[in-house]
Amino acid sequence: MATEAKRVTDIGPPHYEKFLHPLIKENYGKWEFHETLAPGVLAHTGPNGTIYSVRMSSPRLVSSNFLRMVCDLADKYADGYFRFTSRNNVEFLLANKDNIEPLKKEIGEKGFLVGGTNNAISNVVHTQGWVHCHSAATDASGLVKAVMDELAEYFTTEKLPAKLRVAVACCLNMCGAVHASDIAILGLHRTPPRIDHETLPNLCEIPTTVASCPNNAIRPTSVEGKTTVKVDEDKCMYCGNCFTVCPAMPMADPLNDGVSIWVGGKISNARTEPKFTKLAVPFIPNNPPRWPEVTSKVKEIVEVYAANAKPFERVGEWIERIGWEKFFDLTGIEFTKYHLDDFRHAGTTYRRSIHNRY
Amino acid sequence: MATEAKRVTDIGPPHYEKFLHPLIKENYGKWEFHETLAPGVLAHTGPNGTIYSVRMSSPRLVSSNFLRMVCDLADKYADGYFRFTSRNNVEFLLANKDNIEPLKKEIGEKGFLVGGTNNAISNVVHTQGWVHCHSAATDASGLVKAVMDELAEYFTTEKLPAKLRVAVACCLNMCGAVHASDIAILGLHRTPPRIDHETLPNLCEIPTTVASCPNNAIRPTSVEGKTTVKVDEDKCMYCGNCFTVCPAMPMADPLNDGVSIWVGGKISNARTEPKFTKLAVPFIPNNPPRWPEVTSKVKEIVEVYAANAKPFERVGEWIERIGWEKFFDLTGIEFTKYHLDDFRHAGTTYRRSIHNRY
Amino acid sequence: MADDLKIPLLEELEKGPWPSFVSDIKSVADRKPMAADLLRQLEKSYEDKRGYWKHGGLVGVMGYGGGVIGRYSALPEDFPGVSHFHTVRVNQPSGWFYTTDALREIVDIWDEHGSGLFNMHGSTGDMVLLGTRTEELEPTFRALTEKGWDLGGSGSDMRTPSCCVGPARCQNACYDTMDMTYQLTQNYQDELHRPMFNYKFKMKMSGCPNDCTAAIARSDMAVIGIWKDDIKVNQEEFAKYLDDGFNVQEFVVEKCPTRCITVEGKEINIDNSNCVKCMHCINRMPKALAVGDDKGFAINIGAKAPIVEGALFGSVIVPFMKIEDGDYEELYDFIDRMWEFWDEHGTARERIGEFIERVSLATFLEGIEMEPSPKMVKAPRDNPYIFYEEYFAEEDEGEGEGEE
Amino acid sequence: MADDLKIPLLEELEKGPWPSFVSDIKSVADRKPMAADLLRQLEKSYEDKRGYWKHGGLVGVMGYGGGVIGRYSALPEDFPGVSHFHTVRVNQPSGWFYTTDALREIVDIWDEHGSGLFNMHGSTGDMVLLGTRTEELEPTFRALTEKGWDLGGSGSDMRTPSCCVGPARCQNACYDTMDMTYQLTQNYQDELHRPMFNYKFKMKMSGCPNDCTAAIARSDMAVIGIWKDDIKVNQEEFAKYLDDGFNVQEFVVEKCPTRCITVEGKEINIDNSNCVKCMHCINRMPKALAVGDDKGFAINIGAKAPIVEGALFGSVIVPFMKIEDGDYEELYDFIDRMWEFWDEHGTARERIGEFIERVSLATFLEGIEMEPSPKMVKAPRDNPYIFYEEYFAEEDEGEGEGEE
Ligand code: SRM
Ligand code: SRM
Ligand code: SRM
Ligand code: SRM
Ligand code: SF4
Ligand code: SF4
Ligand code: SF4
Ligand code: SF4
Ligand code: SF4
Ligand code: SF4
Ligand code: SF4
Ligand code: SF4
Repeated sequence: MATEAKRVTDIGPPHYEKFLHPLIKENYGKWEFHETLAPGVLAHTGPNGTIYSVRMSSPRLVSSNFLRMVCDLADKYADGYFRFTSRNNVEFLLANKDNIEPLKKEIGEKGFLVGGTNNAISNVVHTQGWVHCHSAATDASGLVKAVMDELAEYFTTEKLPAKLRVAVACCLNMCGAVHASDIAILGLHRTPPRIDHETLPNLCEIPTTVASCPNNAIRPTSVEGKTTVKVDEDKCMYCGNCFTVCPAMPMADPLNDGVSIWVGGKISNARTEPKFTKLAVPFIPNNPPRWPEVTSKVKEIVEVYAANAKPFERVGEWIERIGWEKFFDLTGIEFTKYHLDDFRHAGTTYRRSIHNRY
Repeated sequence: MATEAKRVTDIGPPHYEKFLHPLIKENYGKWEFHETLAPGVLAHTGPNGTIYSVRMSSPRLVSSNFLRMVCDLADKYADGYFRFTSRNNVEFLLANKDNIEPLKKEIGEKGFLVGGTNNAISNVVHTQGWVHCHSAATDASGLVKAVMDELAEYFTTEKLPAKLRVAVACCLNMCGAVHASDIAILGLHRTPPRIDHETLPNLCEIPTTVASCPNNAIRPTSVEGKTTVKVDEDKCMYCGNCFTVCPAMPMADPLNDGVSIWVGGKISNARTEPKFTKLAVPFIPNNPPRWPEVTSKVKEIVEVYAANAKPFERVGEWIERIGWEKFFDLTGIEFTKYHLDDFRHAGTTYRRSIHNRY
Repeated sequence: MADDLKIPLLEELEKGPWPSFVSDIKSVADRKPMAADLLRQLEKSYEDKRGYWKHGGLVGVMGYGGGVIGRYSALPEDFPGVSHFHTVRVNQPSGWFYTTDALREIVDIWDEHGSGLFNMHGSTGDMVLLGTRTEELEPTFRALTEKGWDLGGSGSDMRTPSCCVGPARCQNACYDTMDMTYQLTQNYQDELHRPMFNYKFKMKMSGCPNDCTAAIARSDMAVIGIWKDDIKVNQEEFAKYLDDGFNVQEFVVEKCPTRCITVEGKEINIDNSNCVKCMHCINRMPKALAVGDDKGFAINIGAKAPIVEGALFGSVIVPFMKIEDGDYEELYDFIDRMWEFWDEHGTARERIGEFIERVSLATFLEGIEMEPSPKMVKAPRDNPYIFYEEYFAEEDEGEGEGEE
Repeated sequence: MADDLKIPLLEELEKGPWPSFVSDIKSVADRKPMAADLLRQLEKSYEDKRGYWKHGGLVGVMGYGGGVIGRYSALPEDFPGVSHFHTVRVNQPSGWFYTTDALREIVDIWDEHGSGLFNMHGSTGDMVLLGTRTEELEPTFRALTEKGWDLGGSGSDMRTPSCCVGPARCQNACYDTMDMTYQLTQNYQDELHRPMFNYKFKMKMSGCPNDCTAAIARSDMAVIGIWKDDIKVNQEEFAKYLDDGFNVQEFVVEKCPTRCITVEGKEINIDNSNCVKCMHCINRMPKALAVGDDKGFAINIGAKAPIVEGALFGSVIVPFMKIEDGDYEELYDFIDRMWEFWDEHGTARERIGEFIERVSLATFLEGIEMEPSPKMVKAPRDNPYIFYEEYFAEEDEGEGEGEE
């Protein structure tokens, strides 16, 4: 117990200043403008000089080997300074312009890509999946890898009409940006929770479990003399909230779990207000390791967008210009009753005008 | 009972063809274009000639004397043909262009106005008020007269930026177009229904009465041994739906009934989709016979609109261009908590972006 | 009689440029005690700032459930002329067209049997004969039917359909609003006169998206004209607008909601695949532009005022339909299916718009056997709460689709 | 050891141009049995199409309620390496800046105490150390704190705040996102480490409306930079864009949401009173245009993912605020009032955005003592269901305003 005295808590993160390149400190808050030198290479200029950022892809789920390699590169080319972006790319921060090309070369040799800036697909914001989460209806890392293998050329170039943000989440909790992405891939369950009447009475508080259901599908019941719950299957919309609250109501169902595709969300306020992502493909069964039906559908959407949108038009802005019907036509995706909203504010999504394209 | 044999029912309205001017019959469905010759005077041309429509104001609540006068004018100038518009104006249908001016002159002499076309205020769509309805929180005909006395010049000219549609309704039932008008005046109650516990048990079905409340403010209760209802005053939003269902729950309250003003609704699909009217002034007490506070506020809104909107911009389109904050600034109307929606889809009205004018 | 009217407050409303309903009512008050007492009771309302009408009772004409609104004064002793003051809703002709002969007949009937006062017209579209006694209702009805007129709707029935002037005087009409209104009214006489629905059901026919009857805001069924092909362009006339100095760029091009218009030299070019049929360019340049040839209508269902769940505009249920050779069967069939489903699953005082919101559009479409279309929504759902109906069962071994 | 990995399905994911997490994990599998068993269990998931993790238990470090997510394999006999597989959330530095020295220290710690696997970074912003055994949690924590690192949030607490690069490398930053993130994190250490809220509470700081941290979609409190005065214009640089053939008309003027930009000759003119600070013009021409001088931030409250009432973007609660002389009191005060009101009136598992929707914006503003502003809404209410609080009582004789 000798060490206990030394135990410190609540110190918070280290102060960021320790980690800033001297050139950044000098220009801190005084930057004047930025330029793009090449896909993945940005130059930010302030009164005290220019810092060069070289952006490298990362699978996000990484090992200590990967991080050591990043450190080695940063030491070699960036005076030991680097950062990660809000989309999990690595950014090497270079004071010396001459280091750009050698760094890019070495990144390439190590099997990584430089890009993700401007009118490109950047890294995919994603979640834990079968790698770590009990809630997952699909894997996340595998889906990202499979999809980005198809779309890598749009990471290393800037030939899309605008930024294109892809997100993957493995269940409806949507730990990430699924609800506001240009294209989102969402794992989902399609069957109600199965109830383990053996363990439920001990594991879960009945009122909390009942209250967890947004659609009032859960009712208390009694099985073999013990109070447990039952689910009105007609009311269950497979959200999994009950499982989050009560472990005895698992959702996983290999036959029926799978993936949906969503389009047209955005976050920035540029031009149009932030938009939610809307349903495109309601369901594709899980088909690991490469989910070919998902990757080809996503790729198709990207290609149709690339071919049809105008410059600086995000996916959602493009669809709104041409109309949703045209989007379904162009991508060959079937419009079904599942696309019609039936949740809380469904009525606000019905078309209440005569504005329509014929 | 002799006449009973002759009693006919379900014959429906007469066939409209009987009432069409011969020139209209000849051009029926073949019209090519129309022109405006003067405010209130339209010329529609088809392959078989031109028909001239002269539009005359009407208070809508009219007597047999008024209608006989209209018939006389139609006989004299319009071969006995005329119609009413969807906003309750009279339209004389003239084959002879030369009759236009004499007709206009005689209309003027009789104290009526010609106008209401194109970028004008047309007649006010309104309701029964204290003239006939048990539900009214204000009078309708009187408000219309008082308001239109102030705005008559905008009926006889076309100098507004666009069409301006005004509506008046005397209670939340909104028998008319209040919820989709450029400017609307709405009578409202501000206190919960009073309950006549004597008559209620005989007059009203308790479950129906309880169910009538959109906000679940009504509960069954017992008063002196009889089942009646009580109202949770904190939940009551004075909608009057209970009174419609149960006469023993009157709403009228001279001290607290009054008028609200709403702006920015529209119906046509021209340019923008139809829009609901939004709250401008939450409450002005009834001040008959001329409601001066109401008329001056409405007039002020119209003048500010006239001075600031661009051509062909309806009130709602103008406000959306300049922003609601500017509208409140320009009109000097105070923005209060009452303007913040708190009904069903209130959350959809909150500003969920950074788009804002500073 | 009018001499002892004593209505100083109301007389304030005789001043000013706008026609005065007070002066007009006064003009018949001499010969119509009902009109005089109406003014007197209204004067008292103006003094006291409240109405004096009692909740309507059940009055009407034999065999009809609708068409009459019962009304009684709350102060019958003070104002005996309006102790009864029921209104009679007379079904107006399509487009509110009249001849002087026809209208005079009605005026005579009402001068004889009622107050001699009217609403021309009521907000739903009826000719409203304003105020009479219970015992005059049946005679009024007989006199009206003799001249070829019938009553309109009230209560939980189909309400009197109404329409814009349409093909009778408008180049924009994409279908025959006048005829449709007449046919629908005749076809559904029973539904109009005998309230059997969950609640009222209104129909309004507008010939084009300008929607001059406010159908999309005020009718459970809004039939609004539309075309599918290209806007018709007369380039010569278009050039004249330019030559006349009309600011096409600012007033038309920049106001097109989908910016699908371009002007090159003196030619106008419209990307019709992206035109949403808003009418604005046609409205501004009626000599140069006109609706297309492949005309018909959209049907938007569910508009209503706020009571009780909030106001609704009608939402697209039929994106496009057309009447060919005067055959309305497809439309009747659609209406019948809709009513049947609403009738069976709706609740009392639930308008069809609120019903659809409650059961969901998908359920409604299934119930009336229609296919979903992106034309029916602003956008697909953004929440992931999808009720999947097909799923695999264990015994399928992942092959076929299971039963629900 | 990696020799007997047998993960043919996963190995399919070693092909292709995008970096492979499988190859990377494999690279440590030799020395890290946890990593090897993670791959094996994942392979089984790929075979069976389902996850094999059990619902988390209550694990953590002493005195903290958050920062660790407990996780156990459902098949511990088959995959003993991951029988425990808890994650440790380490509070990242502002803007995710590192030096190689600092990061190597963390890597060493995790190679010693955990799986050697990471999420760089988690979706909330933390450095996620992925997978270790319960008994390693406390030693990991000690090793981390020794090097100056602390844990982030999890459970119903304040979650780890995060921010965009802001003033550290961006000319658009309207306030110091890096400093605010640091200050907030330090000021609320207790709220971060000891869950006592109704539910989680996330904060994200973006320096301008481009919102590079997705704050408006993913944080209960989105602090987004904004300016109040005019956009700064460098006309010379603007002329260069034109000269370089950049299509200003199509790519900027026509894309401005309020069309408040005009170009005359080689000069750009902005009607700043109608600019909604969308950033688009500045984004397109960063050398010619820049955010104004009167800088600060807006605070949008309530963003969240769909569970349970549907996804929400944050809504404007503070239209404008600024930090002067590094004094955060006004901001802390706002946060404290907000938490207090939510704490008192919210229910368990009710995010603040859902709470505001339930009690209404007006009530929320009153509860936290803020004045309503049109800047907080898209538009005023369109329904007439207003809860009037002031009214006249009989005894007022129509004079004063009554009490509620
Ligand atoms: C580095 C990073 C901030 C950070 O602290 O990590 C960043 C940095 C910049 N962003 Fe961003 N953004 C970053 C995430 C975002 C996000 C968040 C996200 O993707 O989850 C958004 C919102 C996305 C959305 O709207 O869905 C975002 C929306 C923007 C926009 C608006 C784009 C638009 O037109 O909608 C701009 C302006 C532009 O690029 O024209 C912008 C502009 C920029 C600029 C040009 C700002 C500057 O002058 O330095 C930076 C380089 C942009 C580039 O990559 O093209 N940044 N930017 C993030 C890089 C993520 C990555 O690795 O790709
Ligand atoms: C006569 C009437 C139809 C009828 O069957 O009775 C009618 C007739 C015409 N309307 Fe209308 N509209 C009539 C009620 C309406 C209504 C309904 C209402 O006001 O309740 C609307 C929807 C109003 C709204 O949006 O809130 C309406 C929205 C329009 C519009 C769209 C205006 C806009 O830009 O938003 C046009 C086009 C235009 O004027 O540019 C239009 C155009 C026309 C034209 C020019 C059509 C034509 O070529 O013949 C007609 C003369 C217009 C004028 O008065 O300026 N009509 N028009 C109605 C006259 C009412 C009156 O007495 O004033
Ligand atoms: C006479 C008329 C007003 C007028 O001055 O023109 C009228 C008068 C009444 N309406 Fe209406 N409504 C009239 C058109 C409308 C309209 C407009 C329309 O039809 O285009 C509406 C809004 C559209 C709609 O239907 O939603 C309308 C929405 C209501 C409502 C609210 C219905 C709702 O679902 O929101 C009620 C309440 C009810 O049904 O119990 C109502 C109820 C009433 C009652 C029957 C009052 C009641 O509580 O029973 C009123 C009888 C007044 C009287 O003493 O004569 N009236 N009512 C209109 C019918 C005349 C006609 O047949 O032509
Ligand atoms: C690790 C992380 C995903 C990742 O791969 O990066 C994560 C993982 C989990 N999230 Fe999350 N969430 C993570 C960021 C998010 C985000 C994004 C964000 O913070 O920007 C969201 C959406 C934004 C939001 O908060 O609404 C998010 C929305 C949820 C929800 C739904 C909450 C809601 O109100 O809608 C849940 C369910 C819950 O709270 O019970 C949840 C629950 C969970 C749990 C704890 C699962 C559970 O049911 O208890 C996951 C643990 C997974 C595991 O095994 O490690 N997670 N979660 C992210 C946290 C890492 C970090 O600290 O940096
Ligand atoms: S999205 Fe769902 S499955 Fe994926 S990490 Fe979050 S809670 Fe777990
Ligand atoms: S999955 Fe969701 S909808 Fe279904 S029972 Fe559980 S909480 Fe309710
Ligand atoms: S709006 Fe209200 S008060 Fe006026 S007529 Fe209609 S129901 Fe009666
Ligand atoms: S007035 Fe409306 S809210 Fe109030 S009790 Fe009656 S029905 Fe309910
Ligand atoms: S709705 Fe269209 S067709 Fe009918 S009158 Fe108006 S403009 Fe003409
Ligand atoms: S009708 Fe409307 S949408 Fe179509 S081209 Fe004309 S202005 Fe544009
Ligand atoms: S949010 Fe604005 S300030 Fe922050 S990095 Fe993005 S562009 Fe720069
Ligand atoms: S910031 Fe946006 S709204 Fe403002 S002028 Fe530029 S483009 Fe227009």
